[in-house]
Amino acid sequence: MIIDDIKQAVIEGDATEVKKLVALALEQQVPAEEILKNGMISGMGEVGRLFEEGEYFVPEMLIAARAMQGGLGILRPVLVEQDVKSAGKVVLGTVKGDLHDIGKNLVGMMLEGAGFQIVDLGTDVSPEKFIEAIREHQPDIVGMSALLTTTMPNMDKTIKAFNEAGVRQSVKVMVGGAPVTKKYAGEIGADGFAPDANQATAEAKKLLVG
Amino acid sequence: MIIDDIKQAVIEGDATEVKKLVALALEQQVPAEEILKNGMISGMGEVGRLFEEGEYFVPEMLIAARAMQGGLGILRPVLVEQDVKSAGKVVLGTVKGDLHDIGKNLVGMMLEGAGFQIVDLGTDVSPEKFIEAIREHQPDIVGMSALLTTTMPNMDKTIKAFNEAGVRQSVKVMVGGAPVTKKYAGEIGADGFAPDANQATAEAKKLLVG
Amino acid sequence: MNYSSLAIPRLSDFLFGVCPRPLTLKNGLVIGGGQVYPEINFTLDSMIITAESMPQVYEQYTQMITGVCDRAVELHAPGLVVEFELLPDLTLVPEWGAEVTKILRSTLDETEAKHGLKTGLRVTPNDIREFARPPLMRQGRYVEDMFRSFELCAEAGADMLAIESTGGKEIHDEAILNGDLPMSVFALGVLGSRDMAYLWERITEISRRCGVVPSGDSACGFANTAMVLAEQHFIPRVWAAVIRVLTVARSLVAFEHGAVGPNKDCAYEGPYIKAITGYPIALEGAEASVAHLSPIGNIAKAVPDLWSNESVQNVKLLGAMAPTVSVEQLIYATRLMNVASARGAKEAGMLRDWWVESDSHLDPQAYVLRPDVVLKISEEIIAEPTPYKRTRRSAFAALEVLRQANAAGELNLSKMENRWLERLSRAAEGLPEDEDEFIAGILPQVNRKKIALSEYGL
Amino acid sequence: MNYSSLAIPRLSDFLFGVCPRPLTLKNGLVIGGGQVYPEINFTLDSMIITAESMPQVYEQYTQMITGVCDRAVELHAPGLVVEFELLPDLTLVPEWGAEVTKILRSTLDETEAKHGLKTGLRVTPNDIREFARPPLMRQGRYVEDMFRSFELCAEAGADMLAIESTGGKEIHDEAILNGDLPMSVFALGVLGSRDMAYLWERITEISRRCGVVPSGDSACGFANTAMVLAEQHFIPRVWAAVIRVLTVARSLVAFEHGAVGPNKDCAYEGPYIKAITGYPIALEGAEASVAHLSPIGNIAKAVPDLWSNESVQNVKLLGAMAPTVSVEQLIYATRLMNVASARGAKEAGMLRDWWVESDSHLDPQAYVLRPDVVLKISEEIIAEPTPYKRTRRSAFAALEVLRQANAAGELNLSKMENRWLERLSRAAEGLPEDEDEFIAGILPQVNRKKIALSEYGL
Ligand code: B12
Ligand code: B12
Ligand code: SF4
Ligand code: SF4
Ligand SMILES: [Zn+2]
Ligand SMILES: [Zn+2]
Ligand SMILES: [Zn+2]
Repeated sequence: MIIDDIKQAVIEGDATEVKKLVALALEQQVPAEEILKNGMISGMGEVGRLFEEGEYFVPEMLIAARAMQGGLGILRPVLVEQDVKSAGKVVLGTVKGDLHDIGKNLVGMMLEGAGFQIVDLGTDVSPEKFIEAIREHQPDIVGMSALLTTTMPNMDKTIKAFNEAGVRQSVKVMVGGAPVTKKYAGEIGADGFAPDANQATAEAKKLLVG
Repeated sequence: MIIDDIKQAVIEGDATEVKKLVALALEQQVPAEEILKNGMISGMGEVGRLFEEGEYFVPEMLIAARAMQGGLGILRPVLVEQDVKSAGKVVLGTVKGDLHDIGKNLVGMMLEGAGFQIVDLGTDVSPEKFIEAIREHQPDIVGMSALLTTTMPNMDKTIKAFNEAGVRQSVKVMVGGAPVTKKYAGEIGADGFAPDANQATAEAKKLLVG
Repeated sequence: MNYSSLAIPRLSDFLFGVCPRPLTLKNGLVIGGGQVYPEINFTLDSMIITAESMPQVYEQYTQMITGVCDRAVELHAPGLVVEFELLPDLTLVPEWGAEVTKILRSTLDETEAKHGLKTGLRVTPNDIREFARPPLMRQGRYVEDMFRSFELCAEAGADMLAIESTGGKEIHDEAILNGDLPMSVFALGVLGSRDMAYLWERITEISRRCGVVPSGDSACGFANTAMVLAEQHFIPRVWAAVIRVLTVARSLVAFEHGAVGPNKDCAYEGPYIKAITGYPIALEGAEASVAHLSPIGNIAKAVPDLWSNESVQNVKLLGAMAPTVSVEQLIYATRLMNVASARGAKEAGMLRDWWVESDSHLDPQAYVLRPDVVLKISEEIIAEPTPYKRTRRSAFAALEVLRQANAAGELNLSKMENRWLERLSRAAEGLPEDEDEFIAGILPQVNRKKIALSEYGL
Repeated sequence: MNYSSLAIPRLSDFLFGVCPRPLTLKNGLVIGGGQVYPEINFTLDSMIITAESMPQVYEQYTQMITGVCDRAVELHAPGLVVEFELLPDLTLVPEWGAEVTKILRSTLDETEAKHGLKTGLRVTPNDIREFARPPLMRQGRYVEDMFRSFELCAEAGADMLAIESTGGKEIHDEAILNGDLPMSVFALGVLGSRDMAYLWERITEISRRCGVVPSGDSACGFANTAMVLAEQHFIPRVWAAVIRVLTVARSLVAFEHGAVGPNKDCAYEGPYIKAITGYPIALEGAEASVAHLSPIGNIAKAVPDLWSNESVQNVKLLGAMAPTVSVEQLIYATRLMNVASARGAKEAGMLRDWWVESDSHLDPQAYVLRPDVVLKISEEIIAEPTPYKRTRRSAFAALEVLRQANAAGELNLSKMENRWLERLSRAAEGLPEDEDEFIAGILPQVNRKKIALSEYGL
């Protein structure tokens, strides 16, 4: 079946093939939502599994992710037309004073693979910039990353600023990064925490259900 | 002068001599307060100095402390009569669930040497027992010790119980023990903290001034 | 069983990782059979243990054991022993300790099944008898709950049982602070030794019944307390060194009543136990500074069969959670040992001697752990027939060794320490040979409010 | 200065604690002159750095340095180096970093005056140029503040200045994650090397002017990032191993522009630097797992002159505050080294080889740190004249060594790792010899949003 072929092409990271097959599938009237879920996201899910089992590294995942992006480029207009919802929208950023971003980027990549839409604000993101992004993008989740013991407290500050700006209720807040613990996340009133990128995806899904 | 002799006898830990000299001094109409402050407490102060400089160990201090106790036995009735105040009264105890007491005992010994009156509740002391002791002994300070990460939170509980029982305002609370930090002391609303027995004395004095 | 000759008489055979009586766990892991394995121990960070917080307690232990096992696999550890030292509350309610034991067991089993890592689990209930004041050593609910804790933990999956028992300690703390040698001898050679006989009969019986290993005890409540106090300059170092040696006869009693090792990590009297009994021992040093600072961080590496971190709480460090960090450190430490011993006994002996050399001149507490000193004093100790006589002889032997070392410039004792060496020597000379005479002489000085002598058959 | 032959050509001279060009600090402490000293590094626990919190910041550093110095005295350390790595905020406001430097300096001076402990202070401002995006490497306020931080810290009492510079890193992170060897070579052999030349001219100039030592740099932002990612299974270990070797030419540039060591602790390319330049190096391993886990905890001990913990935050552990615990661990580690080398070069060599043996077969990242491999590859590297050519040659040499080790069964690479070894080898073959040709070929693939090429003279 063409859906299975798309899935396989994503797994193999063959962007050209994915694009070709997605176009063909649309021609064949396969619903966009099915192409997305059972083809591409399912492919990325398999990639995630291979990664967890040590069969893939991040470079392989990135190639697969790019292949998926290629397909998405073709699919997106149709998705919007058919009003298919993404798994959710996540605004991501590393907090103020902190330039570490590899962990955050990996989290973003994994979330994207799981069908989330990502708005990446980069590093050294002030509370104001986060608030602006919430107002502009209306995300379901805000994800904050911090790698320094001296910037981690900015997570607390940022959440407090959300409260003051009156945007706290409109989003779930998820935090992570090397010095961050579940306990700390609880103390500052974050909704979610994950120790690594794989669990970040699971946590994000949980947040949107709960 | 006889006061200097008393001081010296305390330093040397000669209990018989201290008792003899204190009795003699009283006969000579030396004010009890002077015997206490310039003789005995000053002697223990010197012992403390020798200890800090590595010239004395605790065994030597204990002998000196016992010599001082001997003198105090004779002096105490007169002190009460003359209404001389002790440096302050301290109720000490190791919190519930915790049996470590060496650190607490050393703190008590040092405080005693500095002229404080000590009521030692022992180990495994529940909030209720602390409250009872406050009501009974009306101390200036309550000192709590904890050596386990899993009993340290009982300091917090005990202070909360003081609040509920309405006795919190009547005492200063000082905490210590291996897992306790100044930061933690601040978080639970204790008034004082010290990392070791020497500094505990300084801290106790500060609490009664401030 | 009464030891009367050394199981390891020759210095050249007194090495890390090997002993005459190695121990084989059910899964085939051999302790003391050639390799030194890490023994990791971890504990809760600040939290209260109650029925309500039990889910978090279990979650914490799950997190710790998972982090530790993952890292051990990652670093290709050839074997791993985990020690679970029950906190008082987990012994007071034996079911809680057993539940944690189950959690640890299942993760260890999974790791072994999935990655082939051979593991062992030592479980150490807390000696809660002290919760009664004065402690009730042989009766009452604390005694019952403590033994129930042993049973439940054995059933829940422990491979080995241990304890850090405290018989006699109720009067020993003061003896330490008073610099009171006869009282220390009484606490260890009379009270502690009698309690050990009582206790270890029972632990061995439970172990047999449940098919687990009765491993060993530790006199840390005596000698490590002294070490920590010496580290803070509260008591003289020579005094702490003497107390260390005074504990040997007492800890040996466990082996005379069924213990078969590995002796406990925090028992720095372990080298003596190994020399005398030939059973394997755990020990700890530099990597255990997370739990207590010490002057014996390297010399402790001379002859262990398991190498431990003592204990670390579950806090986040920059690199990882502290238990994970700790196991990594232990794995590297044991790698070095195992590489050296793989080259041969001569090489292992060289490494041992460098460790010994690096600490032994700097502190009398290190000096009495020198393998040659251990053999010499051990021989003297077992020449005596009873715990009291052995303990008395330990005092003589330790003091003699320290005086000689000092005179020979092998140790550089301060004036203050020298004064104490003399003072303790004089006190030792006053110890009568006859135990009854000794007891009769000391009883009047014993603080009866602190101790129930009848609990020791006195 | 352009290195073209090895300062340490023979394996038997390639040891810990000694080097051809030892460094003597003002107070007489000699680094690389026979002994290995601990280098301790500590940082703040969770807190915000602002003008208001500065009193607490100073208090924290006072507490940390006091704890560390007290413990070093207590354990009779023969010498002690302290590294103060400025956090970004302490560099962004150079006065704050200078104030902390003063605090550290005065406690070190007191300790030296009172106890005779010889100490040294290394101060490492943060490379804050990245706060501009894309980073501005040679202009703007971040550059100015960074250099002012160097000056103020030197005036405030630093003995040595260092940095962990990041030129080229803005595109290297992605290269790591993409497994993109040519891009990594571009970042290190072209961008990073050019930036190092620019930077170290200035650091050396400041150091001369202020009478302090321009010590060294670290490519940790490249290779340690890769190591941490490999540890988490994000990238192949062979790839991280290759990146390690790719950093050598870049870090060497500092020494060609005035640095004289000790090279930074976290620079695991240090052994290469030592072999080539003969200057002393710091390194870190098992005791640095508090800061990052690693597969090279023992082999890193092979040839250091200072032995470090990388960094630990000021949290309370059961034994003491973490910095105090860390310094105790480092002191024990260096005691062993110094005892072995006091016995002779042969003994030091044996200990070195055991450490090497214990890690080198288990991970390609350890394998490329084998002293014999280091000498072999270093020789190849300096046979080339320019940073680009050296970096390119590093790739060939490292891959060749790994292929041979794998073929000989010295390394046991998984199927996945093998696939990557091949893939990287193919990519390396595509690197042209001519630098201009290489640059022309790679520029179209460079993400211009992330990097301002003009800042590198391109
Ligand atoms: C790589 C690295 C760097 C690189 C950063 C590259 C980059 N673009 O990010 C460079 C070299 C630039 C760097 C610089 C510095 N660093 Co740095 N760095 C590291 C290092 C080695 C690894 C971090 C990393 O990328 N890990 C790999 C990723 C995949 O893991 P991760 O970040 O933890 O992310 C995972 C999870 O945490 C989680 N996660 C992360 N974010 C989020 C967010 C959400 C929402 C969720 C759910 C999950 C989640 O998922 C991720 C994937 O599994 C760490 C060491 C360590 N032990 O972590 C030090 C470390 C963080 N750095 C440290 C320091 C001190 C610095 C510097 C100040 C150094 C200096 N003195 O010059 C500067 C500061 C720069 C700045 N202003 O921020 C210290 C921090 C000490 C402290 N006080 O807190 C550390 C701990 C190193 C150490 N041991 O001392 N660093
Ligand atoms: C001696 C000791 C014991 C002795 C206690 C003897 C006694 N009568 O107190 C014995 C053997 C009984 C013992 C038992 C246990 N212990 Co214990 N013990 C220690 C040890 C080695 C030293 C403590 C000590 O006496 N230090 C010397 C004194 C002078 O120092 P200090 O107590 O810190 O006190 C000073 C300051 O803190 C301060 N201070 C103290 N109190 C106060 C109060 C005030 C008001 C102020 C201002 C200052 C202050 O001044 C003091 C003098 O300078 C510590 C190790 C350590 N690193 O601390 C472990 C330690 C505390 N014990 C530990 C454990 C686990 C136990 C047991 C549970 C063991 C077991 N599994 O069986 C049991 C629990 C007993 C119980 N229910 O409480 C752990 C705690 C781990 C954790 N999770 O928190 C530690 C940290 C050991 C370790 N590294 O693992 N222990
Ligand atoms: S002193 Fe140390 S080793 Fe002994 S019981 Fe307490 S914790 Fe265990
Ligand atoms: S990666 Fe480690 S060593 Fe490098 S800059 Fe960051 S903290 Fe310093
Ligand atoms: Zn222990
Ligand atoms: Zn570094
Ligand atoms: Zn460093």
